[in-house]
Amino acid sequence: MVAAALIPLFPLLGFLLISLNVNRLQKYVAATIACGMMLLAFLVGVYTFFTTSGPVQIDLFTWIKAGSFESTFGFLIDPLSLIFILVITGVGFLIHVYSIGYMHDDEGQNRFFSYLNLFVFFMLLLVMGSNYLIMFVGWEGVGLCSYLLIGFWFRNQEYNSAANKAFIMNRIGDLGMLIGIVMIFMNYGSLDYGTVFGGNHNTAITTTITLLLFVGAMGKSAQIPLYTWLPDAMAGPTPVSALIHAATMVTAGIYMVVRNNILYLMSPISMEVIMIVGLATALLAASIAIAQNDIKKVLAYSTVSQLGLIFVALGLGAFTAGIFHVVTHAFFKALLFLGAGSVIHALGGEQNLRKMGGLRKYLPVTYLTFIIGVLAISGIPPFAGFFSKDEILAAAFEHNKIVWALSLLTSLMTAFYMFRLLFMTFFGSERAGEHAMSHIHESPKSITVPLMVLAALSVLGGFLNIPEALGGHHAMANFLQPVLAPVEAHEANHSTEIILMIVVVALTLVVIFLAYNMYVRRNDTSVDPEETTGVRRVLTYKYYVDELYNAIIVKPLYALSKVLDNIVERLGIDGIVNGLGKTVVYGSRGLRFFQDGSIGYYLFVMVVGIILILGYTINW
Amino acid sequence: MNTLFTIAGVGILALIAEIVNLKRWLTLVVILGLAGALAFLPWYTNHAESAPAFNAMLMFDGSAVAFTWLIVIVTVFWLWMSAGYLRQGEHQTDKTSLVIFVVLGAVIMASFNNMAMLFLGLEILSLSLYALAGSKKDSLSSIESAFKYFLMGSFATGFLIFGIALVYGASHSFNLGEIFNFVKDNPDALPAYFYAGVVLMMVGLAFKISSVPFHFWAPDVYEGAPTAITSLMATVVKIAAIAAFWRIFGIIFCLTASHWVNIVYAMVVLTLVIPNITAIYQQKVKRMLAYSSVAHVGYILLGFVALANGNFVNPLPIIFYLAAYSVSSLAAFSVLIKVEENGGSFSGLYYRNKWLAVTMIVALMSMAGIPPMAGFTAKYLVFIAALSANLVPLVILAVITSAISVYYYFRVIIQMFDKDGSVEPVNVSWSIAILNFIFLVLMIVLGIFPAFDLLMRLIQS
Amino acid sequence: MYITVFLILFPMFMFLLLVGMRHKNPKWLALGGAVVELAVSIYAWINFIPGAERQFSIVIPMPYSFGISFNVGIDGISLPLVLLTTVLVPLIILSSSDKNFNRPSLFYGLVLLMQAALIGVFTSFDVILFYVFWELALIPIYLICLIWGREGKGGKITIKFFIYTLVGSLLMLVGILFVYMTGDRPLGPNAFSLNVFYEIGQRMQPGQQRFVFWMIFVAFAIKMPIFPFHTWQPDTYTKAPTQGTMLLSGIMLKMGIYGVIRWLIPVVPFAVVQFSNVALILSVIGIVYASCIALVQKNLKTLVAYSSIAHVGLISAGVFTRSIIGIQGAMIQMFSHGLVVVGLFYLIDIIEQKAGSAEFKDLGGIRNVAPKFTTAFVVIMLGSVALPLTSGFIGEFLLINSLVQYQVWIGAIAGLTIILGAVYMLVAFQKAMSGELQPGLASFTDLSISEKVVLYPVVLLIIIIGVYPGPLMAVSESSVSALVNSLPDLTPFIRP
Amino acid sequence: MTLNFFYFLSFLAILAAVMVVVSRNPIHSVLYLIVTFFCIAGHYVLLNAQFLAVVHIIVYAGAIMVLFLYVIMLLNLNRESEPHKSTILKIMATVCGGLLMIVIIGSLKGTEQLVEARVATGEISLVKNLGKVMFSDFLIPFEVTSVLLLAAMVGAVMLGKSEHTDVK
Amino acid sequence: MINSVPIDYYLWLSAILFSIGVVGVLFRRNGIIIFMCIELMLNAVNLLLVAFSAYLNDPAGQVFVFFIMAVAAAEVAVGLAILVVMYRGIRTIDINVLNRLKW
Repeated sequence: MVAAALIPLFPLLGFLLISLNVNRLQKYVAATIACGMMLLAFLVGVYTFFTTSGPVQIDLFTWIKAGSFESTFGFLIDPLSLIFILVITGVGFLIHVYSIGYMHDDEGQNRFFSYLNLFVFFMLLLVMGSNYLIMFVGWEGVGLCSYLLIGFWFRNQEYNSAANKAFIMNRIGDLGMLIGIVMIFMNYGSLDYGTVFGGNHNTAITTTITLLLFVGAMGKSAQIPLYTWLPDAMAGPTPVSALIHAATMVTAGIYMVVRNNILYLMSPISMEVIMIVGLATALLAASIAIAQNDIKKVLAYSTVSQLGLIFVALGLGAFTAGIFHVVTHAFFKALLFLGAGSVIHALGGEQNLRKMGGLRKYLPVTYLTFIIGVLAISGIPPFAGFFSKDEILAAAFEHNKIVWALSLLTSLMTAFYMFRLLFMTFFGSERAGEHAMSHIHESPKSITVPLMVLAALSVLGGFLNIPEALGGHHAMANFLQPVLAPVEAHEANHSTEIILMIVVVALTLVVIFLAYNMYVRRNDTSVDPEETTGVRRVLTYKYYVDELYNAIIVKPLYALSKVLDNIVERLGIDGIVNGLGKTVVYGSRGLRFFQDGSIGYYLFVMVVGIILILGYTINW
Repeated sequence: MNTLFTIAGVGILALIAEIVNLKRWLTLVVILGLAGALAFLPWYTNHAESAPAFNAMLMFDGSAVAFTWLIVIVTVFWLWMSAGYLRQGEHQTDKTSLVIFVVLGAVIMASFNNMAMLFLGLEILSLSLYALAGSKKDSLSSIESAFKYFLMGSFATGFLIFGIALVYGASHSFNLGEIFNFVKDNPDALPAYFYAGVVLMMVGLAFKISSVPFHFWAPDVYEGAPTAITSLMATVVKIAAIAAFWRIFGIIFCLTASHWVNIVYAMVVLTLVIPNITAIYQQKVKRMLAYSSVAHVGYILLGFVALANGNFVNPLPIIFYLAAYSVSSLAAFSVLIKVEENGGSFSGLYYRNKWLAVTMIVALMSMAGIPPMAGFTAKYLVFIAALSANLVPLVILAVITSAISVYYYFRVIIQMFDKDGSVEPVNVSWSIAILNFIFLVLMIVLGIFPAFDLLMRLIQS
Repeated sequence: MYITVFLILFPMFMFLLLVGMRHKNPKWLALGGAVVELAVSIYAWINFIPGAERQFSIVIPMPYSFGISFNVGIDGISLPLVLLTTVLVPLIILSSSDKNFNRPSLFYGLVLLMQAALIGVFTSFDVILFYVFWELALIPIYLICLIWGREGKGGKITIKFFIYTLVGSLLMLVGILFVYMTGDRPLGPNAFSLNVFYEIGQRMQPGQQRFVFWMIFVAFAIKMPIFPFHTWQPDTYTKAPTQGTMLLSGIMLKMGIYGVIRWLIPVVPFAVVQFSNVALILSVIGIVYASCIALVQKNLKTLVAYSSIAHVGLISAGVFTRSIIGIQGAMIQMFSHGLVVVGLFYLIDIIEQKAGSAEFKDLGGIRNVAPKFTTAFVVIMLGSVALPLTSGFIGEFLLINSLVQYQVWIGAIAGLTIILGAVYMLVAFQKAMSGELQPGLASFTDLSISEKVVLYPVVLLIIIIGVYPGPLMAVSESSVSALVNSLPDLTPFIRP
Repeated sequence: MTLNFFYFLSFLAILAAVMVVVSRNPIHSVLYLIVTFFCIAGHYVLLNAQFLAVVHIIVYAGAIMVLFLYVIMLLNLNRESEPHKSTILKIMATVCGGLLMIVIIGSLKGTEQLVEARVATGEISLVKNLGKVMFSDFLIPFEVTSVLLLAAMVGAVMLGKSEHTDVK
Repeated sequence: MINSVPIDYYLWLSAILFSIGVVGVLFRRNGIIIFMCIELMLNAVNLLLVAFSAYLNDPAGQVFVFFIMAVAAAEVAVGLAILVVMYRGIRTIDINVLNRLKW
């Protein structure tokens, strides 16, 4: 079972090998090392999956010990972590392979692979850690890698700013999480999952803890109010967007909530908060996505929206549905990003949808796989997204009709903007510039093969957890059983569920038709975003949230800092200190004039002194 | 007692040297003579041995012996240091003998047991000093300082003897022991003019120790007098004045302390604050050292107040402070003299003569009270004494002013490392180099191994 | 038992050797001395038996001095700091290997004298001895700043630094003597020893304790420095020669924290309980305040200087929680901060040398030409922002942990350091290192061998301690617990 | 009778003393001071200290004041050329002196009980008695006085001897 | 004979003379007259001592007066020497001219 400890070791090894020899390694060697390590990790993961029965804890060494605080560096292998291990290493491997082609011409390729490997290492730590602190290590580590990779092309200061933004927003979440972790330690005396889950729970404290932990999740999984970094994070190379900002890292928040499902179930308030935040994020992001023209931004907002939807599921207690959607989302969103990357690659870096169109005949493989991805995310049966999304909607329907309605709305908007994306990219007139069109070509094998594999997964992924209504056995739910708290299962009856499915699919098809009508038939792409008005303008400018944050947080912070620096520090504190010094010096300047060199004056002062002294004495 | 005669004899010998042409070896002879005088001085005394002598005119008790040791040793160092000054000009023998008379007066002031001896000792010391201050006759500053010193000194003497007269009138005696007994026997029936006499004596002595507000002469006189004489005033004279002050107020009038201690408080506060602050703006090192010398009186008086207040009759902190201050001060002045001989600018001294600069740095740090130099240990003892008398606010004030003092001391250090300064090297004779090295060692050794116990045994009172 | 004596006296001997004689190569002689010192300290670490006992201790009563003795030893609280000193000093000497100071023997002599004084501070178990070393440490650093600093004539900033810290330490002297005077004033060889001092202090009346607390606290607060006693620091750091800045920030400010742990909390526990909220709040204000100011600095050096204030604020806040976790966190964070800040200042020094300036307006895009330099910068920066698996995280986690346990809100505000720290460091990195290469920086070369020799050990240590802090933490564990457990039971005073 | 004589002498002494201070011509001051000294000598006689009175006149009037006169003449200072201090300073000086007088006189209280304790006879002032005290009890001070005078002489000679160098 | 004059009278007289001396010192700028005023102060003290000596019937007071006289003579010798040297240097004995040394 110790073999499981090797899983994170391989990417770490890869990272070290590449980074220590970053200038010496040939490009293909570095790529081979990186991909090879990922493959090895994946294989060990698969091996572990099939050989493990029940949770296994592997303690490596005592990491931090201070007084009553003790934290081991150890791993916990259980169904939940196994699912994530497989997704991370599996999808990760594919994206590594994809990167070989994608980053082939980049001078920083070796560096890129080392970062990717490092990322996988931290991500594995996150999901495999046997206690909160190790999770936190991974949690911050993936943030670091995300930072490094967003700012990968460091010559562009905008990208660097995006990287900073990502790291800092994540850190805001991390602070909440850190305090949550400390409070866990305070109340349970340990950070070990087992001890904590089996400890004495107090609703009020648990609520605080879970909310604080959720703050961390808000940052990492890009939920309101900390979501704005994710669209900006698209500054990184596309494989990064696929791996980190769609498939794996951003789902860390979901992993964390599911991992702590026992605590969350203790606290209805936290569950409610999660659901509301998730729902709001889902709607907000989906609506923004409709009006975006950057292919990666659309996908980014889509990711935010989907994550929101998953949080709705978690907030409703449908943990399995959440995990299920995470898995399928990893497949199809990775597919979509990689497809988008392929398009961008083909067009020589163009990301603007308004400069695409009609690409299906030039990029057939990309086109086909992309369609699969779009269908999957839109929830068209039998693609993966259908099953997972359906399960969330079913849970919502059961909980609250309004939640269901809003989730459904999100889902429909998803279908709309995804098809908008599809249509604007591959259909209609060819709007790309001549220069781009002259170079256009289908991507190399290393890019298309991962696309195809992911497409296959997007088609088949849904069958992991077919609902009973459709004659399935909830395979994943059963698998996750040991991790989840026992919940009273009061499922809606199957007929209702099937009716709901039909309604959803039908509405989705209507929306797709609408999109087709708008973007293929009417070719509604000519509106310059600068000329938009009303709601559309608000959507194009993302509800002005960035501007709002800038106005209420960033600018005041800098203004305050300037005031502190220039006024409080210089004039105030240092002014007082220097003022004291100056007073003494001026005092000296003044006092020395008492020593004016004249004997008469000296004698005079002496006599006055004597008079005072004598006067004082005789009055005694 | 034989010490006194020996010192007087050495003084007269110095005069005779003019006649017998002994000038070349004069300084050496005088130093040997003083060493001989020390031979007559007991290593330490206890109460039984410290009986008054010569019809109770003198008493070499513990503190007197300690002060005398200090005075003579400091003088020996001073002579070593100032051989050059003494040899200058035409009056080598005169100056030497006057210096010896100063020492004689100082020793009398440390060991008197009768007001007449105090008065005479003080006057011998003062008159010789007046003349010495003006000994550089071609310099107007020197003459001005001599005149200022003389005029103000005699004025202050008037108050001192007025005080002595009043005390005599009240206590019927000039003898310290009798006065002490008189005070002890009539604790409640002392007439008002007795107290007036006490404070007038205090005024007279406060002038000599240059405590604020009777310090005005000090900076001017110190600046104007020949540097070697300035260092004599800052060390030997200061020790003698403090010794006399201690003898009068620490021993004889200590029972009436409640009547005058508040005045000393006020003097301590003023003496800590005013010279320390005034020194900051000084441009001349010599004048700065003058203010610093006045400022140090504040710390010494702080120790004095603490002792008087705490009924703690051991002048150890004061003696140690004086020793530490004298060594540091002599070291600083010895460097100053060399610098004055070489253009008078301290800038870049470190690059011109490393050891001279190092001596100066250590001396200044010692005066600033930075461990592990002697000055720190001295301040430490004073603060301990003051704290044991619950003088916490005064100690805090002293601490703050000594931090202020760092500013002006370190300005000199900064100047010595000035890279743009003069580059002309400063040459130092072997004898002065050895002396400086001894100072250096003393300043550090006194800081690290202060030999408190030894001094304690010496004092034993 | 002679190890401690050796550790203190050997650098002094080297100082005399360097200053007193002529040498062709004072740099290497000094380095040799520092390496010997490092080896001896590691030998001490190996022979150190984990536990609260004082080891390698020796008590020599000073002849003829009231109960002051040369009482030194090493316990769990001293050892990490001794190690920090002995590790950093060779690195600091190495970091100057490309420089040609005038009067090198004096320079390196003073560095070693400083080392002796610092080790003396960390190993003294006699309060007067402690004080003497405390002040002694000030002299060499003052001279270093004065003679080799960047300040023009007058040395105003250096003297401000000196007087500011001196005021503090003199007040501490008053406090120390006050404690001594309230005791029985024995004259034996242990009159000023640590245990006696604790005993007297803990028996004092609350009013007396309050007085002593403020007297001593101010000294440590200035040295650390805690807001609002910090204004000497940024100026001094900017004007001192880089090696001086390293000594100041890397080791010297640990004296203040060490002082609080060893010479304040156990001495006046009641007053500490009473005022720890004040101290904590000042520290926490300092964290936010200094971080904010760091945010708008236009110069890398002042930025790092302010960041140092913020980090130290966190450490002192943790110490004032008086919990094992807080103090242990402080111990490890002191070590880590020493490494990080020395690394950062060295990086800035390299930038200044190669780019001629550390102003952001003159920098940018260094990454393009100096990848190794960038890597070192990134790792050290991550250590500074306390990323897990760097040494900074261990300390900051424990410190925030202790603070949250003390008071959630204080912990939360102190925790802002992990956000604000990231903000200013990343922005600084972005401005200085990323972007297009500034035209003036085309000649910026990557790390030379001599630079690697300094930076790589720092980088490695940051990571090694971050991954496996166990051995280092085990050193101080039992001493810290013994110290915390020896405090009188003050539960009724906590959180009234 | 004695009292009246006392009043007369006192009045004369004070008047002459005031004149010392206010006379413009230094010579006049010297002469007034001599008058004062004579009055004081008269007081000594009243106090039965005849020997002292004689010595006083010899030393002060005969030696010291002559020295003063000699110097004034030597330096040719017998002009009324002294630029006087400003009036305000003079007033302040007088006020200060007055205040000083008040505090001193104010402090001279409580003499009665001490003085009445002894019976005063004139014998102590006889040369014989004074000589006994001087050469027994006060022998050392007497000897030391010789050193004092020697020192004064050396000092005065050193200062007075011209070195044939120009004063800078 | 002497008892017919209360001792207080002598004390007051000497206090008055002393104060006049002090006033003179503060009043005048002429060095030599200031010096004379100091002599006046010393004489006031002498008077005080003699009075005490007479009323206490103790010869020590009078002996002390001898010493004061000796000191006064010595002081005059040194003082006048300084005065002469000073006059040689600055051609005046006005004390207000003496302020090279200040601040």
